Amino acid sequence: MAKHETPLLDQLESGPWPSFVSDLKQQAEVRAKNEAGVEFQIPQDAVEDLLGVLELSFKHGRTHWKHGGIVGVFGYGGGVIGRYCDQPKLFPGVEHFHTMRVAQPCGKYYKTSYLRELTKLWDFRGSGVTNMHGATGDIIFLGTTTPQLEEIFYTLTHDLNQDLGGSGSNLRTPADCLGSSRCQYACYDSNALCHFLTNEYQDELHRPAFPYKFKFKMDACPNGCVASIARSDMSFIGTWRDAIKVDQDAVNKYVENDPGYPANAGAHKGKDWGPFDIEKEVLALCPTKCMKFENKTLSIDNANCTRCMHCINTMPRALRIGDDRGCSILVGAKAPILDGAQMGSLLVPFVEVNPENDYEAITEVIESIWDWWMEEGKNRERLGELIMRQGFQKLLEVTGIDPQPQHVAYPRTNPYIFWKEDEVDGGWERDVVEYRKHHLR
Amino acid sequence: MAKHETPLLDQLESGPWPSFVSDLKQQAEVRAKNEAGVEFQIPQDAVEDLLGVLELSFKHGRTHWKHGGIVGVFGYGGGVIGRYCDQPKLFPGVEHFHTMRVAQPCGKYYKTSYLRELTKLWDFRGSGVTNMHGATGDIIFLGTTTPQLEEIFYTLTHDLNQDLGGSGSNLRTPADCLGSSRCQYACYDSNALCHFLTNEYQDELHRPAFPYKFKFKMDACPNGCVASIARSDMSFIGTWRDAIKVDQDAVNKYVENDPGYPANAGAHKGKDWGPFDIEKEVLALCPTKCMKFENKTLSIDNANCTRCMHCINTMPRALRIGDDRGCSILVGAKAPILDGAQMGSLLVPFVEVNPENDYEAITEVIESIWDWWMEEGKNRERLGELIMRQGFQKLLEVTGIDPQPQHVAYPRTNPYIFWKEDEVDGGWERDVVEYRKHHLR
Amino acid sequence: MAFISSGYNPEKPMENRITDIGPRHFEEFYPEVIKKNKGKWSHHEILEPGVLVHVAESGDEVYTVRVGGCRLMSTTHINEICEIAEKHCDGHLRFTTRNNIEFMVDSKDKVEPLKNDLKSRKFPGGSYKFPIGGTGAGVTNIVHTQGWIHCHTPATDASGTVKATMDVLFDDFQQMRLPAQLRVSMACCLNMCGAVHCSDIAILGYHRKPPMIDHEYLDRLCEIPLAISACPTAAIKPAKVTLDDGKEVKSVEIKNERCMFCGNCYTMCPSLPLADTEGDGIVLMAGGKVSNRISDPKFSKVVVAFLPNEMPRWPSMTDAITKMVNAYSNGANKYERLGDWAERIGWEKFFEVCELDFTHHLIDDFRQQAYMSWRQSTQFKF
Amino acid sequence: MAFISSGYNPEKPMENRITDIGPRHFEEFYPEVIKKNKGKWSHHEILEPGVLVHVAESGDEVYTVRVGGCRLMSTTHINEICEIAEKHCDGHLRFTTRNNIEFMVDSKDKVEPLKNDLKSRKFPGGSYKFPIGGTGAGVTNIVHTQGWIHCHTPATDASGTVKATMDVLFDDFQQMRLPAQLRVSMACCLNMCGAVHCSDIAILGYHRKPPMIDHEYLDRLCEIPLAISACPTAAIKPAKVTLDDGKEVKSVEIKNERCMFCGNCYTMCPSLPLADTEGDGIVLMAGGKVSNRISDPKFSKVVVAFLPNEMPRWPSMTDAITKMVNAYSNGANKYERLGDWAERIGWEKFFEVCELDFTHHLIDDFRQQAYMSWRQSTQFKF
Ligand code: SRM
Ligand code: SRM
Ligand code: SRM
Ligand code: SRM
Ligand code: SF4
Ligand code: SF4
Ligand code: SF4
Ligand code: SF4
Ligand code: SF4
Ligand code: SF4
Ligand code: SF4
Ligand code: SF4
Repeated sequence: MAKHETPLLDQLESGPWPSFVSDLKQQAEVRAKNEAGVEFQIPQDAVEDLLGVLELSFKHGRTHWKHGGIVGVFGYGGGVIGRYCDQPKLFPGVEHFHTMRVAQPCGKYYKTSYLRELTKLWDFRGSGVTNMHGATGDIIFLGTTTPQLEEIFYTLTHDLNQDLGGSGSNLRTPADCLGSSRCQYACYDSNALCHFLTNEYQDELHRPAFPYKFKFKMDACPNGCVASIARSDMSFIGTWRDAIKVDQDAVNKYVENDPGYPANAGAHKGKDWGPFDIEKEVLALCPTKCMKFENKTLSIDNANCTRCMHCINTMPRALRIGDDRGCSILVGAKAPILDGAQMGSLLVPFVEVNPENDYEAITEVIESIWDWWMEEGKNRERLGELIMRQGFQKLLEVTGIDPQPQHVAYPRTNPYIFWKEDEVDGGWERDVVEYRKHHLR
Repeated sequence: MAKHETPLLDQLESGPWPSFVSDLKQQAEVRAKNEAGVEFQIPQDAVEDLLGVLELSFKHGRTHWKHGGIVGVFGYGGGVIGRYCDQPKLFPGVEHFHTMRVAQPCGKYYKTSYLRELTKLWDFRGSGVTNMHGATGDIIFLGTTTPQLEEIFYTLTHDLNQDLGGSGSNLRTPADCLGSSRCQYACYDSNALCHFLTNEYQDELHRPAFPYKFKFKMDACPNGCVASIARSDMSFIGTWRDAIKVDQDAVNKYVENDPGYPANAGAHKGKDWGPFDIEKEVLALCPTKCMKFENKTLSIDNANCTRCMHCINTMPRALRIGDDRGCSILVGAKAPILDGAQMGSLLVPFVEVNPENDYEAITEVIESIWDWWMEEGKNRERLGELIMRQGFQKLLEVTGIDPQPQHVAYPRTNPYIFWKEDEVDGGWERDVVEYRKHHLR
Repeated sequence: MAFISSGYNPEKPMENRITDIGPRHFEEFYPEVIKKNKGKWSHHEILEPGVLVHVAESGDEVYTVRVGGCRLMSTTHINEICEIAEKHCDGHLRFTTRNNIEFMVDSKDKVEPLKNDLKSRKFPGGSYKFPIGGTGAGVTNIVHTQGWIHCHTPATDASGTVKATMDVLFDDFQQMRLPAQLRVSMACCLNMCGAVHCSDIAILGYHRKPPMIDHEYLDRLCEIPLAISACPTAAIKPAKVTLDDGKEVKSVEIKNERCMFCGNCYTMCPSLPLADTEGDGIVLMAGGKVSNRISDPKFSKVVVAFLPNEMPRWPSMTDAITKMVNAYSNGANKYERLGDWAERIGWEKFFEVCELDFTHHLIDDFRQQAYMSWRQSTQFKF
Repeated sequence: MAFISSGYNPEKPMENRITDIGPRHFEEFYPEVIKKNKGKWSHHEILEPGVLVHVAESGDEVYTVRVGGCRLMSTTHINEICEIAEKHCDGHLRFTTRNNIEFMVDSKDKVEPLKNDLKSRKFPGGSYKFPIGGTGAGVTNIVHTQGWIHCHTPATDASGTVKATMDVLFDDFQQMRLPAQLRVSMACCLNMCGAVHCSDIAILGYHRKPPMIDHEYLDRLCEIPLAISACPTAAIKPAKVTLDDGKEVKSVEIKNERCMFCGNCYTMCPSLPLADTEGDGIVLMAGGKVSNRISDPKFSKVVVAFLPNEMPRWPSMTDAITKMVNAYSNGANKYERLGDWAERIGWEKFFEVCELDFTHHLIDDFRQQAYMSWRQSTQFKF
């Protein structure tokens, strides 16, 4: 029998979508029964109390968690979020209920043997409740007590060959789309770049030296499956510089409505949209109208293509990304606080993604940006805010990148140009007396 | 022989476009000769000196005019711009060189008898140099001395039945497109509205009671021939609410390339663009794609038409504006200083333009806005800046206009909503002690 | 509950310490067929909702069955996932960027048994443990945040609002009848850990009452200058306050009319709680996107300024969402994202066809760029 | 030069004073055919560049011949205009909103004599007095401001730059070969009396040196607080300054790096002059429009950050303008305004085809909305 009555939560057990309430209840029961004979290092009824406190919130319409204190593992400035219940008497099992962020493997592929090691550890030393995964990408262990933190870290590093992820004013755990591992659209190996940067910058990830958090995300093509442009201070989005590769036979299969060639790889199968119409569905929707289909031949004016992916997505068996591949780097995305949300702004139109030289071209950009931000960024100022405050020009200056029209959606609409003294003939110092000779008062 | 050498200006006498230099020179000569025997009330060589000082500016690359002092006619706070030369020794003829703004007739139609009265007065009491017209719309008398101001005003009002225009923190002289006087697109009589408001608000025009300048402009249709949306604090743009009127026979004449029906009334005659193609030139360019041409019949889904004028402009003999006519009011346009330029923002989607009741529906909006701006506007704060500072909501509140999605291009992207206390159940006062009973520290 | 050491010695924290090793290498975890064909994929097809095949240049195929993940997940549930993966997939699986689970098999005949197994598993309350779907032109999992399950600043619950929403959108999770993909996201406060600002539909927890001030404790628990500077609207000032017992303490004063309830001060100072039963609730946003396909990525717009927290199923919220999804589904063109549709028909028509009220709250008044969202045109629909 | 009184008595200014009578009533001035058919026009046609016919429902016609007006105009010139109007048009004429002159006749046979008369009139230097044109898909008159002829704040001349530009664009004034109308505007300082911010092509005078400070006179001639508060970037501070003669005066100090040369302080205070031979010059903007046709009105964008004042014909400026007009003319679709064309091909292509340099100055860094002009997309052309 449940420790707390949860009439409101119980109503979330019905309905088709997996019920987190049912799952928590099953977990509570498993812990209560403890058939595996686990020597629980935190209260056995933690999950019962978690349900209890959540029910109370459902009743009150308010959270019952307090600010976390500063808890963590020795030498790391992140990876743990402290959390305490504001009704510890009622719910002692969750009085301390910290989360740990465990760095996820790039691409989020798993072997079950590894997952089972994780669950075993977490049953033993934590609540057995997780997030798979956190919004940044980490594996989230949800709920343990302070004394367990070092123990868990020890086991993770010694037995699981596994480190914590980021939190605090650090580099956060980078995240990626699955990329070339299983996607024909990938312009670079996002898993490899993500893994490399995560390891290259372990120090930045674990030891807070930044003004605020900093996030990397890798989308291996402009489809943006890890939403990097919305959620990362630095977003690496795959692209190419040469021509889209066209298989004309396959194009015609689409045009002929060959069943082996469903439009958009079948993504629209749930409704009858009528036969595929290349004019209407591809050419007319191309944002630059740079395609032609004449005499059964599709031609693309690649100089005017903006690589939006639409035609490729729509006819994936006929069109392929080009061969001269790399990525664009966009910077500054962030959530709304304080001055409003930002999406990433294009900083590097194209850069090679080259593991052979340890992604030199990319780490150069990263490090010049960090140097600037660490020098100039105010406390709790995200990169995007610094760019807004000091100007995009400044960003170009510190990264040594030439201004290009690609940097803007449109040139400035105001003529308020801050000229620098050395750009203006004769400098700024002038003699008003001399001036007054020609211009009486 | 010219008083001053003007080698630089002389180069502007060549070339096909009317040369202002040639005109000034002819004027200088006319004054020098004075065949009409005018008893010039300001220096006869004023125009020579004007050429001289301008030549000096061409040499220096700098202006030679100083700030105007406060000059004007008794009881009026505007209509005159003071101006003094900063090299009076060299150019005594333009030492004092004030401008007077003479209110232009709406629609800018003239009888020559009237124009000749103006030129006579101006030859007599001023430089004989004008702007036809100033950027706001006034007839500009360019260059006279302080003692002449009252004299000119007296003659204007007594003999020419003519008043000055605006300057200073006043209502400025309203301006309009020619409207229904000669244009089939006019949705209201812009000349009449312009004249009415100019006279209705003579007090606001002549006696500075505003925080800063305020401009009205009237475009009788969305083509915007007086650019009101860019240049007036309050812009009255004609529109209609019912269906575009279609003459199907005429449509087909266009389709058949009948020479009596040139596309866009012949505006593109200078180049061979090929035969008129209604699909490409009209339907495909309609911003809302709300038109169809089938079986020789043009149909318009008027509920989705945004009255952009394109189809009407393109086939003016076939399409006519609707019958339920009025205007939209947009507010806040202004030049860039201080916070950047603004275009007018839509405040009143539709209002009737009714001379029968003295445009009551319009004057109500004007006056409620003025009340607010005069109450809240800071010194030198344009209406647009006040709206930015206090919010568009505030503008709706003071004008009593219901918020409508028509007011926005898109709803806000940030959720930073400033709720008011009375909108929130239970108000804002809360008891932290009571709260702490449920939420321990 | 005896304490059992992992081997860690608190006396000598640096002894044998291993740090900075990062995550496990992804290659360890790739299924065989992935490892072999990585970078050499030819094309893919969504065979039916939730079932994809990717075909390699080599001719190899990998079949993926995607199932809904309710990302707040117990170890028991994870173990069950492992059990399935071991049974069908050689012990491999992956999670998607939207917290779905993907089971991959390397030949077509393994798909049906896997699907049947997945479909057969339900929780006692009747919900699916592993609903198949979430692909193509449909609704997939809602990315979301902690809510009342773990965070101290939420204005609503995350898992609860998500469960309520996914139940009403469940058909579209298992179908692909929409004009394009429709991404719903959820964040329980303005910190927006779900980065919902670029979603087709976004559920956002929002406070509407200025913070209470716990004067008695404030100076003891908070750094007053940090709290003050945290406020984006400069609503907070330092103040001296006399408590009921006559004691004078340092504290702060809040200009309530300047507050837009962002909670940033509370993040810096626990003595400034905002949460309130009536004050807190939901903001709905719509029309954002992230992909660069056809149109540029774009921000979501606020379309419903406030809905109360109605536990446990937030019916007003799910109702408004349903209206939007239906209107979109009826009105948009093939391939057209919700925001592109709204822009094409005009936001005035969006409110009309979605049967949502337009209120003054939806007009931007935050900072100067608000201006750009007003209508500088005579082009509008009546 | 004896003073002659108008009748005004300075001793008794209110005697017989007439005020607030406004402008003359427009109806006095309408030509007969206009008065008769007002509000009842059926349609119009541009017969040839500069010549329009408007046909009324009554069948009446009015033929309009439009000629370039160089709006800085002497009374001598106005009298000549009157002479023409009296000869051909019953003494009526009008000015357009862009300072052209329109001569109207009520029957077709009156058009040729009028045209011939107009064409025959030239200034001694060779320029036309009354060039016919300015209609339809071409270039019309440049709206402009005072410049060095009368204002105290210009950074360039108005009439001079306009004459130079119209001379190079003259063919397009007399043709209608462009994709759509192309409106050039000119303003000689940032006050933008020409409201050039929404023009296809805008010529703008701009300073590039912070004000000099005339310490000796400043406090005597200016209100220091007004000068300080006039500065949009808060670059000006009050200061005490010791003059060469040892006298200490109140004055101001300017943080030069914060100055963006707007001249607003100079507007408030004549002791802060900015004008400078090398510092001053021209900014070119492009791509704005005012009409609501097809696309919304839009702001012009800065496309050339600076060109020096090259008197008397500003060749670098006219060269850049010519390049834009030619590229537009070659590249745009029928009915497409310059800004719509630039947006369609992308601004990166605009700079390429117009052969203009893109420099860091063209990236917005003024206030927060600058952000919106950066590129938040991977869609761009190489
Ligand atoms: C598995 C996953 C990547 C991963 O590393 O985990 C993934 C996988 C694929 N995406 Fe994605 N996308 C995934 C998240 C995303 C996201 C991110 C998000 O929603 O947070 C986006 C951006 C969404 C947005 O714009 O708001 C995304 C935008 C796309 C698009 C662009 C669609 C559009 O109309 O804008 C495509 C192209 C397409 O659908 O043809 C695409 C295409 C694909 C393809 C077809 C790529 C491929 O060839 O394998 C994959 C299967 C599509 C499908 O499910 O229908 N994927 N895709 C993610 C699955 C999430 C889920 O569980 O539902
Ligand atoms: C766990 C997680 C939400 C989740 O349910 O998944 C989370 C949870 C918290 N976030 Fe977050 N953020 C999480 C991803 C995000 C994201 C999404 C992302 O990374 O893609 C964002 C938006 C993107 C961004 O970074 O801008 C995000 C933007 C914030 C912010 C606002 C930052 C800003 O610059 O505006 C805060 C406020 C702060 O840092 O004080 C914040 C703060 C917090 C805190 C630490 C609350 C606080 O103020 O102390 C939350 C702790 C909750 C708890 O008790 O467990 N969190 N946070 C996510 C991290 C899991 C992981 O490591 O995988
Ligand atoms: C005479 C004048 C009104 C007046 O009260 O003085 C006028 C008269 C006409 N305009 Fe205009 N427009 C006049 C200034 C304008 C302006 C204002 C400006 O340029 O400062 C605009 C807005 C410009 C902008 O968007 O930047 C303007 C935008 C239009 C349009 C929209 C064109 C477009 O492609 O966006 C039309 C429609 C058309 O051309 O078919 C139009 C159409 C017309 C028509 C055809 C209306 C009619 O049926 O009579 C008139 C003759 C057009 C022609 O010249 O080709 N008129 N027209 C103005 C002549 C100025 C000049 O001397 O050149
Ligand atoms: C004469 C005229 C220019 C012209 O050559 O035609 C003019 C001339 C001056 N304008 Fe203007 N403005 C003139 C139309 C405009 C317009 C255009 C319009 O009205 O359509 C604008 C832009 C629209 C607007 O109002 O925003 C305009 C925006 C300014 C500004 C900036 C106002 C702002 O809010 O940013 C100033 C600065 C000021 O007021 O201190 C200004 C100030 C001035 C002053 C008074 C200079 C000053 O700071 O003292 C100029 C006197 C010049 C002189 O000595 O003759 N003038 N001014 C125009 C008035 C003639 C007329 O009455 O018909
Ligand atoms: S972002 Fe592109 S490469 Fe990555 S998974 Fe999505 S579609 Fe594939
Ligand atoms: S990728 Fe996009 S822009 Fe390029 S051709 Fe295809 S649809 Fe057009
Ligand atoms: S604004 Fe409209 S009504 Fe006025 S003149 Fe221009 S086209 Fe005619
Ligand atoms: S007026 Fe504009 S929106 Fe309306 S039908 Fe014509 S082209 Fe379309
Ligand atoms: S969105 Fe806010 S309430 Fe929700 S987890 Fe993030 S910080 Fe906590
Ligand atoms: S909630 Fe936000 S706006 Fe309100 S006082 Fe706190 S920090 Fe300021
Ligand atoms: S734009 Fe500037 S310089 Fe030119 S007339 Fe107007 S205020 Fe004077
Ligand atoms: S010119 Fe403008 S920015 Fe520079 S000091 Fe003067 S007011 Fe400030």
